[in-house]
Amino acid sequence: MGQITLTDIKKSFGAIDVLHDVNLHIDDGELVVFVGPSGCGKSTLLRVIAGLEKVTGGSIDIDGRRVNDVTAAERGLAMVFQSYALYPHMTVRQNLAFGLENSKMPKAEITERVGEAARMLEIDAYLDRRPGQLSGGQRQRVAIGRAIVRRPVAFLLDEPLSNLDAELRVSTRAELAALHARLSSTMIYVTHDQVEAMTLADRIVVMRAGRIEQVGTPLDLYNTPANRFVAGFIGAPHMNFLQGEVAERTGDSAIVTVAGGVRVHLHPVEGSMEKGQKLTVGVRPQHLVISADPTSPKVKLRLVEALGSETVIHGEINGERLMAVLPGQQRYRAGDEVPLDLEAAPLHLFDENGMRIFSTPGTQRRLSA
Amino acid sequence: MTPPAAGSPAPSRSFASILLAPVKLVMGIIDVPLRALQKATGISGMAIFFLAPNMLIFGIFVLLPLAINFVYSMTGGTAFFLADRTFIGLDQYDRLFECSNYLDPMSCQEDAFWTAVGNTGWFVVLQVTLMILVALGTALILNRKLRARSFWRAVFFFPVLLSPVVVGLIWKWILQRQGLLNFALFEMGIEPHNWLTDRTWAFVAAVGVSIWAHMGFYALILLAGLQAIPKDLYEAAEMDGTKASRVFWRITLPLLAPNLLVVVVLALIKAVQVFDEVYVLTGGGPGTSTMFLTQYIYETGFASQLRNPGLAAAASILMGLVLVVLTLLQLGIGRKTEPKGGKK
Amino acid sequence: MGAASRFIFRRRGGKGWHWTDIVTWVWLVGGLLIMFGPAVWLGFSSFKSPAALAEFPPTILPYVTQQVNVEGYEQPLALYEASLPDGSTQVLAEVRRIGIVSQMVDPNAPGEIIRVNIGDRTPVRTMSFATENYTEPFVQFDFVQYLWNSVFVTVTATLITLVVNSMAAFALSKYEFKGRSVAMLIILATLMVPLSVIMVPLYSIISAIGLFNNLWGVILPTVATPTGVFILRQYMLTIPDELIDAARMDKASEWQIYWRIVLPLAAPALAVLAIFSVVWRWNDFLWPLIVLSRRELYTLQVGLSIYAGELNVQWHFILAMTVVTMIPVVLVFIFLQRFITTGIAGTGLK
Amino acid sequence: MQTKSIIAGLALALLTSTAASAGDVRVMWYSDGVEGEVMKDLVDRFMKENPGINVILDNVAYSVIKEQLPVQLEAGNGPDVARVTAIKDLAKHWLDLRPLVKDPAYWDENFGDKADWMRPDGSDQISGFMTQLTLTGGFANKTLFEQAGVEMPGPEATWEEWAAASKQVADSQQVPFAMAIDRSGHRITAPMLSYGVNYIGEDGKPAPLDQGAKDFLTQFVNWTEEGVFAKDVWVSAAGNTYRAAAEDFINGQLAFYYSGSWQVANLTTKIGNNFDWVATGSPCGPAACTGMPGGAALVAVKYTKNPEEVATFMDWMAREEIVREFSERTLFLPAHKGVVEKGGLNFQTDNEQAKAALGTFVEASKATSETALKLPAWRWADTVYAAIVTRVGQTLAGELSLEDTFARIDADIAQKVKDAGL
Repeated sequence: MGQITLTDIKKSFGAIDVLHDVNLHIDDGELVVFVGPSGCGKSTLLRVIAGLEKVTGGSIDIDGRRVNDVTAAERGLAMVFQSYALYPHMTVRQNLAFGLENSKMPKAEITERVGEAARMLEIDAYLDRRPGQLSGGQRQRVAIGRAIVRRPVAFLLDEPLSNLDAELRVSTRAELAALHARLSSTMIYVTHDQVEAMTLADRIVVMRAGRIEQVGTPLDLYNTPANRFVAGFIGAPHMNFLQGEVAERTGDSAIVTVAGGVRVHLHPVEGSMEKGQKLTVGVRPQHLVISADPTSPKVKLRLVEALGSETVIHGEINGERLMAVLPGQQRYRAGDEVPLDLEAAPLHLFDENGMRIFSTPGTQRRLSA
Repeated sequence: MTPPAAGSPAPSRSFASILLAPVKLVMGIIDVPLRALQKATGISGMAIFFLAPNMLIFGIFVLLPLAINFVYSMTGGTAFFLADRTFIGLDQYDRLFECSNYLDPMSCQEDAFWTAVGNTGWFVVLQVTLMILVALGTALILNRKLRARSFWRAVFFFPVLLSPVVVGLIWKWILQRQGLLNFALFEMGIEPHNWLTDRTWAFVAAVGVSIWAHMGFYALILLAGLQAIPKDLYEAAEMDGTKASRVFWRITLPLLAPNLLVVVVLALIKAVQVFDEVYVLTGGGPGTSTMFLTQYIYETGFASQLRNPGLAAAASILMGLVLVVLTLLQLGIGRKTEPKGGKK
Repeated sequence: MGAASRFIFRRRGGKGWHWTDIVTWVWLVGGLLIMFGPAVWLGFSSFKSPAALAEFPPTILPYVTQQVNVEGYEQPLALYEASLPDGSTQVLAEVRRIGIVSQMVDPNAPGEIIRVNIGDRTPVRTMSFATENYTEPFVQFDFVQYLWNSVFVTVTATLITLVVNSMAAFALSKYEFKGRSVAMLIILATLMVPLSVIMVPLYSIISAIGLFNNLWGVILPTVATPTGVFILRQYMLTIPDELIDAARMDKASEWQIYWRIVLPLAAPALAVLAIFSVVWRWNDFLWPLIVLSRRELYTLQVGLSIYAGELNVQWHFILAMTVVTMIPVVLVFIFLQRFITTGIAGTGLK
Repeated sequence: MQTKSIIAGLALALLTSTAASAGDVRVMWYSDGVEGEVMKDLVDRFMKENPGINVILDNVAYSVIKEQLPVQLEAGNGPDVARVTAIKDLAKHWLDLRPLVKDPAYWDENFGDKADWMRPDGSDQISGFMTQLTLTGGFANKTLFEQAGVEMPGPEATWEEWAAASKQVADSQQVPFAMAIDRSGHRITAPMLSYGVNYIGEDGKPAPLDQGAKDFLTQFVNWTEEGVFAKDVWVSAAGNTYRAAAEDFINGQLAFYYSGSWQVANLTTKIGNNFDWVATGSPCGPAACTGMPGGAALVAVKYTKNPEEVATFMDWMAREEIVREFSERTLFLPAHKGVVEKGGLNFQTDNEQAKAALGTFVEASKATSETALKLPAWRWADTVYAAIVTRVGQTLAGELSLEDTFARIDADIAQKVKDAGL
């Protein structure tokens, strides 16, 4: 129950193609998060799965049954909308029961299911209120409740946390994770927030411009982003990218020059790298450290953000911008010049098309001026 | 309204649900065949279904008459029914347009038509301008901090509820020579005036009375617009020490613009159609100074024993052309102001 | 007045009169007089006798000349205040008038006839409400029948208007389909076709399909109002599409979405349309007058027009019946007025 | 719920549209005063005497008779019997009662002289009868004349004499106007006839305005400009809309008011005891001292499904005693020869002025000119009336010069004749 397979899904609105040949298989009980910048087609893909939009091409299978021509109501899915889409003129109870009444369920069973969902979500105190009388968090629970009572094959959640304030978002996120664990049903979750994706997902689907860029577990994506886009999208603050060129390649070592002359010594290296090849070096801000060696390349600080537990510095090195997260509290100020180095830092190298050449935590690395 | 405790249903609900039970039942029954229909036609088929009853009625009682009118305008004679009428081509239009000088209605064969056109033009310009000013003033005042605002709102809206015939009658009794106004003036020692038989004053009266009758509606639209302007804009202006007049010109008016446009267009359309209340008030007189297009069409086509439905139809087609221009204007504005519809 | 105005107007800043306060005050009080005054006067006038209605100078309240029964005279006599040649004034009853001389008697001492020039006497008048203006039509005129017809036309037309227009507005605001913009264009274009322009062909259609002298002939042509579709559609555009998606996910059919989701949510706009529809249909005059020529089918507005003859109009009855017909509209307005502003505010007219 | 009511409504609609059961006689009737009530009494009595016939009296606004009845008739609809004023125009729609009534000779005898007014030219059809005859004529405010010390012109006085005397009264008594005449082509035709006007051309179609017409209209316009005639009533509408000046007379604002016999009841109630007034008959012109006859007829409609019942009803209504009663109660002048000749109508009013006025009108009817009697039976009368009223109204409002007025009147009439396709 709850396997969803997308094969060569195409969708266009008029002349505009919104989805290009999307292929994806979602396993039963999996929590898959679609993530990507706004306009990437993730919501459309969700609506296509829901049956709210007809596909232009390809096929959707739920539990092995092709559902292209099955209406939204009959696909057995439930959806939680970004705006919650609670019926404002119905009480919470009626909101929860509406879908069940439509499928002609006996009254007693409706009452039971509504009660059960309400207890589970701790909204039983508000059952006779209308959505307008509830707080944002309560509405959100009702929206989830409305999906739960349906006991759907799979849950579709369209940015369900985006209307909550930051604190509530964190706690609700945790509850959602707990809920998933408890219901163990398939969930497809759409968000533009990579933190949500990372914390919730069994697997993340990163999308851009109607295409799937990469599918994988959160750590897969973090550690081995398939391309520059995924690398930049996953992880906060986002990865530093430095334009470079292969200066030397000998055996399993290489030297890449970046940012106007800073040399990066790599060992071992994989993949095809030839001398003179242009590439991009990606390094996460967390992986930059202050060098004890005063000859290390110096970064000129433009801004220092002291967060207490860590310090984020924004700097420039030969005109290229760079960001680093330093542990603890630092006494730097804007204008200071700080020597930086890579220490035990995984590096990600991308070719001119942005595709990954390799990324490995085991590479030896050192910066030199 | 405090929400009732969990579990106990709201008391009003049970009453309403009893009331709605038969509706629910009927709607439920209707739903059965409609679900089947939906299955057969899909969701977009249902759109046609929802549109159909309106379009059907609309087609029979609005579009078809418009089309017939077109045919009428090409026929002659006094007969009423199309079958008894003779085809005469564009003669009726020729007759309407037979003029030696278009600026002087009296030089035209159908001088009444051109007089009516001229009167309608002036009326539209004057009435719309003045009415919007008055409505705007009323809206601004009603938007102030007033006690009993809903009472005042009702005061200004009240005439909208009256039938045009009643409006015309009331004002006729006030304005006629032996009317209330002259009596009041007389009591105050001011020379009474024969308002409705003076060409200028009768026109002014027609404009004034129609403003009286319709202003409240437009004032409410404008008031709704004023109330939608965020208060913090005014607070910001106050912090900047902006002068009240400047606040009006630079904040209120620009933010009210969409409402103003709607009001202008609706008022224009209504003004072109002016008929009933003025007809009762002045009968189109003195002379022909308050005779408007609609009255001309009505009297030529229907109300006189020597009617000429073909001529009236031709005049109405010409009027329709003018209205189409206004429609396009409305559409242009509508496109600009209406919220985005349909799918994302 | 002072206390009342202080209650009504809160002045700007609370101290001193700003010029805008004066403008506001003048505007409101002037508005009250101009907007309400005529209708109040109409109400009082409806209680005037035919003679008092024709009278100039007009009075605000209905007055009649007071009459007394004087001993020795069969008919009651009219009372006048007469100035006598000796310069005194006395209240006398007029026995008869011959030319410019009025023969009068003192009601308390009816023996002696006093001759007074008619220019020297003014009638003694009392306020009197000619309630027969109301009661007589109620008797002669099938008031109950007309009322029923009016109510039937108004209620049926309003219900059909609401259902049919809201269905169309739903289709035009929430669906994408071929011909949608054409339908919208047609509806907007006819927003401004006045009845008098299509009256002749409409009349022939009505008589061709046998709706002449039939209340449905009054109802049907008015129910597909473009204005209604327009108002409702503008409002429905503000209902989030997600709600409809949610309902579709909840296994609601399109019909259910229409009547269980969209209709309740469009309630403010429906209320506005309902108010206008009730007012329009109730006040409809020209069209019912054309379609209905049988007594048992008359609506109130047509019914009261029978007092307009070829040569004379019986204004006293027309006025009284006009006041009666205004009452329901005013009641509807009083009870629903709060919807009017909120509804207009929300109909996307902004 | 709506669907149910729609179905119920449709069922009801079907029922009502086919409800014209056998034996029904529908009468479309308009009222200027109490005649609706009188008619209701008579109809009730008729039904009591004729249990098989159900007469339904539809009281309508006059505008329905004027504007919608013609259209209904054209469509072959309409009531079974109607009280109408455009009796000649619509003559082709009337039912010939000759073969249906009990005694056609009675009809010819008593209503024959007006039968031409309501039948197609050249036929001997009996279409119905005049419920009332009207005659235009003047009313004078006797009290004003007395107060001014001006002697009222006698029975043979001319329009000029009346104008001069009234002007004198108005000036002395400070009333706004001396005279007024209703805004109506029919009304103004009376003085025009006295000035020797003939509208009817040799071919039976309208002739261009003759010198008499131009003379009177010129005079009328001048008088109005001088303030002798009240301008208000003539400029207070466009087109050929009818306007009465009765209110001014009732309020003592006029010395002389030219209207007609139907005003008697109205003036009686509204003037009451405020002043004395008299009917004067029609003032004289160079050619005659005529008023304009007119009136309303009760006619049977050709499209009736129950001609027998209609004839029975018409026969009953035309009975001498019924006509007499109707006239006495409504204060209308009867058009029944027998009733008129026998005289002694006991008009039901205790107002002596009203009785005297009615007497004056009966007397004045004898002075009605030949041309005047021809006009009601002339198909183009309304066309001419409409053109005159429309254009003279504009002239008085200052929109047209007299010369243009005459040209426009002729052109308007010619256009209408052309429109009619004859």
